[in-house]
Amino acid sequence: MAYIATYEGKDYTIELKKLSEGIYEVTIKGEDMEKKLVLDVRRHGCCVYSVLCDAKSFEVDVDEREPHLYDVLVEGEHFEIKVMDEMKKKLEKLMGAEGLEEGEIKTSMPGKVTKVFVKEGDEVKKGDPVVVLEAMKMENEFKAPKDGVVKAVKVKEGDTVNAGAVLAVIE
Amino acid sequence: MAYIATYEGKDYTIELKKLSEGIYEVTIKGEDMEKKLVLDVRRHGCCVYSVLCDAKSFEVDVDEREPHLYDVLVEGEHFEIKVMDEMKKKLEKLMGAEGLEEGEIKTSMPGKVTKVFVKEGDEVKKGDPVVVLEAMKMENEFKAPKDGVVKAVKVKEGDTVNAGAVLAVIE
Amino acid sequence: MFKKVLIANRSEIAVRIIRACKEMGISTVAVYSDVDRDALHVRYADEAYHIGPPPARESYLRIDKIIDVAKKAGADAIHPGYGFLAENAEFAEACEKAGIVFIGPPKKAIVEMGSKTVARQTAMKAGVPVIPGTLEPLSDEEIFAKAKEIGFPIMLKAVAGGGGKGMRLIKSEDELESAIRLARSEAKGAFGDDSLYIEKYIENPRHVEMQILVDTFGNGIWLGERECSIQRRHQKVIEEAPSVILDEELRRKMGEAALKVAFAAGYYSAGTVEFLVDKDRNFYFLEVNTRLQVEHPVTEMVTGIDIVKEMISIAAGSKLSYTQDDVKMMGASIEFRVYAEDPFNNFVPSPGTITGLRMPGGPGVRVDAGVFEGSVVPMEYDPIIAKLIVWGRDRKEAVERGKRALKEFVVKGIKTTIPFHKLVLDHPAFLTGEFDTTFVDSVIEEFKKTKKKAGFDIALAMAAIAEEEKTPSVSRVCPDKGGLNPWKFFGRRLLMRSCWF
Amino acid sequence: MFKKVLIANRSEIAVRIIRACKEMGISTVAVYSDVDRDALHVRYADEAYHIGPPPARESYLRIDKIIDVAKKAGADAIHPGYGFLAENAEFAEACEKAGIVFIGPPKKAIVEMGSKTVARQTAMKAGVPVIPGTLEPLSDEEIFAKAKEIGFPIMLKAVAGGGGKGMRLIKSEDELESAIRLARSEAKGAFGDDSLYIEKYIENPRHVEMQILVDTFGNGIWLGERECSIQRRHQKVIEEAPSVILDEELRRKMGEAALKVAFAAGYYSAGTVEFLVDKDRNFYFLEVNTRLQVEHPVTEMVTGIDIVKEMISIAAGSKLSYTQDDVKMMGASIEFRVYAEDPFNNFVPSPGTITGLRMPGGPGVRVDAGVFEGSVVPMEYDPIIAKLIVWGRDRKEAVERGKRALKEFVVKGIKTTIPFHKLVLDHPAFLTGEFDTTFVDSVIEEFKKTKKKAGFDIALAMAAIAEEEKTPSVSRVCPDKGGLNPWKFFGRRLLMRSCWF
Repeated sequence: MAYIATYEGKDYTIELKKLSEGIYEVTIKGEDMEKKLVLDVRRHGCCVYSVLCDAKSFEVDVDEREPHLYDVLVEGEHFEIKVMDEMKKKLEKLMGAEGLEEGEIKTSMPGKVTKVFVKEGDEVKKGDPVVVLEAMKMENEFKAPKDGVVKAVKVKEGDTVNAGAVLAVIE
Repeated sequence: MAYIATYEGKDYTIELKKLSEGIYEVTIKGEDMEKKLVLDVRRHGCCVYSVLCDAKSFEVDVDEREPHLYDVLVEGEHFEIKVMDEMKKKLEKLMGAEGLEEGEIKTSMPGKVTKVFVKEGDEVKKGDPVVVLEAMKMENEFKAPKDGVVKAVKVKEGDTVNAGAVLAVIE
Repeated sequence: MFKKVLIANRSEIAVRIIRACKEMGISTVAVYSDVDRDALHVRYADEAYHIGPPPARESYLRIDKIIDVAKKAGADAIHPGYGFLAENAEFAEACEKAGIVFIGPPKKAIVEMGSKTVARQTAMKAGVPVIPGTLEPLSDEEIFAKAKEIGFPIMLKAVAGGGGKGMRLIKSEDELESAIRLARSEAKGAFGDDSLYIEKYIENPRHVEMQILVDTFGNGIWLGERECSIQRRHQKVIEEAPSVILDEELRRKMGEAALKVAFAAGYYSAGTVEFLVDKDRNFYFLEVNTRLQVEHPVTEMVTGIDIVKEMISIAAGSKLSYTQDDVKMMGASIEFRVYAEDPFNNFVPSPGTITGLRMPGGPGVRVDAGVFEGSVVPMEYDPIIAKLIVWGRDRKEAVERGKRALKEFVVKGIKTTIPFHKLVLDHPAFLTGEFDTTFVDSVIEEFKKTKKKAGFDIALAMAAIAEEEKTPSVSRVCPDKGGLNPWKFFGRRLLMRSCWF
Repeated sequence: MFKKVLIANRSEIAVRIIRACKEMGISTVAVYSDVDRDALHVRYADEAYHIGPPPARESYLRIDKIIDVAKKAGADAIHPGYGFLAENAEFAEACEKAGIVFIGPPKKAIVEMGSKTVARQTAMKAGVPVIPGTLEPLSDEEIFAKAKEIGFPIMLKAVAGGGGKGMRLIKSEDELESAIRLARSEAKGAFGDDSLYIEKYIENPRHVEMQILVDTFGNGIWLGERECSIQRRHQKVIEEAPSVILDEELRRKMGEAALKVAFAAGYYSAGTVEFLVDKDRNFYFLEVNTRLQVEHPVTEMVTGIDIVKEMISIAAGSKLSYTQDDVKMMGASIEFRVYAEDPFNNFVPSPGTITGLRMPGGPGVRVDAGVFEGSVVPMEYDPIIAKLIVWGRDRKEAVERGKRALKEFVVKGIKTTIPFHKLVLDHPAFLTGEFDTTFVDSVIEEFKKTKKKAGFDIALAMAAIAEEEKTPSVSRVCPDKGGLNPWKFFGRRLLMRSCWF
């Protein structure tokens, strides 16, 4: 089957042909690369693979963090790769991918909300403090990304939030 | 629920009462013991448990080797325990447990059959060599457990057998 | 010797102390907060008691609760580890009142060494060099007089200061007058207090710390130095022993100076005396850390002395089991702190579940871990989850071994500093030992510039293969769900991702 | 130095050698048989090549195939590990012919030291004591003469003998005549050959081996001794350094004797010289093992010298990087071999799948493993799956650390010798060092008598709880099977055993 893999904004077309159990012929095509590999792939426990490619041996961890989004660790080098089969990818494009809403303040770390500086309707200037999050004894201050009005505050003091959560929206 | 646990031929009646998530009241009754314990049980990954009992902390591995047969490792001490609920146990008793057929020659190790000394119908004396099994560079000779006639030879040279396999039957 | 020791801590250091106790035949008592019921230290200890909700001030910092547990469990001593209550004199006192031995220095030494001023005075009285200058507020006239006395360059500092505010480097006398005026005004504005003091300016200083062990009979030994030059957010990430800038002679002098301070302070237990060393290899006393340090293992690796065990023995009233002559430093050791942090995103915390964990092994490798596969790293505490310590015959071998071991070390599900450490070891400046406080940033910057990573083609291919393996088109391979053997079933699941959907 | 080394071995020793190469910046090539495609050494190496079916004679012993792979991969050297081709002179020769360096001693030394007779003669020529006696067949008259020469007690042995047959202890001359008659007749019956020879009888002998390193420039060092007194089926299970019966003086004498033999044999590389030591601490040369030994790590732990790296350097034509003065023995080390065997069932092999694996960590602990969780231990090869090596400041600390580490070491799915090692360490005879060859059996016997094991009540309770957790009555807890995150799903499965049915 053919897949589209996306790494750091670039797309690569990957065709897989299963030659026998665990043996794949892989064709990779992208703007900056064109390659054909034959891989001998063995899975060891959860999500560690022993991969032989032209007798080179690789220890590869492949973990699906979210649907279609993979954390791949090859001999200690980390790659974050999104993979979809061609059909799904086309469909997704047609439907328009869900992007970061402009003005959203998102956290990349989980934590506890220790301070909220604004309420809905407040006017803020770019750089004004909006929310302070604490995790592992470290405080992180989130600032307004632009001048505007606070459209929504999604957290209150004492809340615990996950990584990726939207804290507030500035319009 | 009540269970019958068997360890080295002795039966123990074990009653479990779940007080809350992960907290069990356990009553054990047997010929040589009578005990009531309250356990705080947490499972960590596959089959390792952190158990607190009256503030004592135990690292316990519980692995089901065969249905109802558990390998239990408590702080490095190994126990092989068979557990069934009372009903099943009674049923099993009624039906008669499947035992070792007299005259069966069984192997407790897996291995490769390197020699078979007998064929069906042969007369053998107690102690006569019957089969040689090899594993990990070690040869094990299996002998006739009694005088008799070879009723069946279940393996041939070159066969690979699992632990527990019957090699031959002497009658 | 003690029969039972309570460890008033968590994570790797609690596990470390439990291991020492086990090897000494001492029973161990763990304490845990709500989020730590599943922590490794609870599993490893002989007993474990719940002490409260996740926030440290409601659990690991609750002196009353911890003393209660110790009494209930019949512990005859408490080891505080590092952090939390380790340098809390009130806690040491509470232990004493409860008739429980505090495994650490005497209360008086904690208090006195906890005060910068008293520690400095103690060192001076003991004849140990301190950075020339004052700690007390000075008038303008006094500043002029003192500056001439200690010689330029000097640093002008705000008494109430911190974070560099109100701090000024003065190279000659003619700069002094206006600098004083500006610094006072800045300090006033920032802290509401315009008091200033001065200190000799040390050019290109290196922080070097000396490990000591002192018993209650007046015997003391020094165990050599550690250097901890790589920090992020003023917290250490890599430490090593020995320091590249010390030789036998200077090491002995600093070791003896460290002991002088300790004896003058009435100190016993394990302790660390921090020094600044200038470019001419003059050393100046800075402060005493009255606790077991995170980085104690590098000293253990080069001396073979188990610092935790000695600390426990000293508290139990035993004499030191080594003399200074027994202490031989051999080879080199480096410690890498594995933090639950994202090194490529400003080291922001990365708590969460460890979904995969493979630890390195083989020669010269030690791992002090506080987690296991499946562990949840809570957001409430310090981000340290493990320490990798390597030993080599010399620094070069330790570095090569570190690279090898870091490659074997895999933590999945959360971000860690492991990839950062690899970059550091590959950096030429680390190998020569010539790095400064901007090093961490420059390593990360350089990495971000060099995009090309090895194994990219394999990564792309494997992501696609993983995606293919889970597609329902091959789900026919898992008809047998009736098996009873959990492992078999488990194994099958793992091997047939296709069944996950 | 070499650019690429092929490791003609498997399991833990292949992993050990790969680690050494990685730390030296050398690329590694693994070879594997059908059943070893999933082995750890394949994953760790930079390259891996298939060399045949499971039986060793069709894969790991195939000189032609291994040389072919080395050529194809462009390896400039081959490390044979131990076992397999390690002491095969033909293999050393094949390497030479192919222009590939054999990482080991010269072919001539392998051949000569492989012969008991030549080795003995070499030692005698070098002035190193051997057990007085002969190896050649003697006439009755010669036996009488020789016996008087070396003095009673003597051992009368069959030249064709083995397994104790035809062997007789003679305490005085008057027993000799009838003993010769009986021994000849027994030997004739057993082996069809009545040739006899005699040897001095050594009372309560101890086997002690000396590690040496010799380079191609004529430099040699000894690295101290190892003792391997605990064996099952004449194979070592526990080894330690130093030996309790040696002192500095005897160690130096034996070390120098070992080097004399090596120089006389034109030996270079790492090697081990075996001695018998009698109760009066006289030592006698026995033989030379011309390879890296399984138990080399205990010497590495007490000296800090990486024997594998030195061995590689010597083969690459480098000079030894240590002199005898650099060699300092510090503390004590014990190695525990983890075999896939059932110690409570006559040590029968226990190949199979490792369903669970937790390895020990912390101070003074080294694990050299050849397996991972999920590994299949094949039935075709040696049962060694890992080695646990501990270090302590003295034997007592090493023993206590060993107990602690063995408790942390969990291998599930197959039987291992781990519980056996624990019994040994708890046995008073091991602690005093006074044990003989019957020790293993007596440890197991004693264990079988003392039925009462701690934690039995917990074990019963947990077995019942596990049984309850899997019963369908609680299966309502797993409605959510639609999740996409494999880990989450995986975690949920693990936590809710009830869903397994």
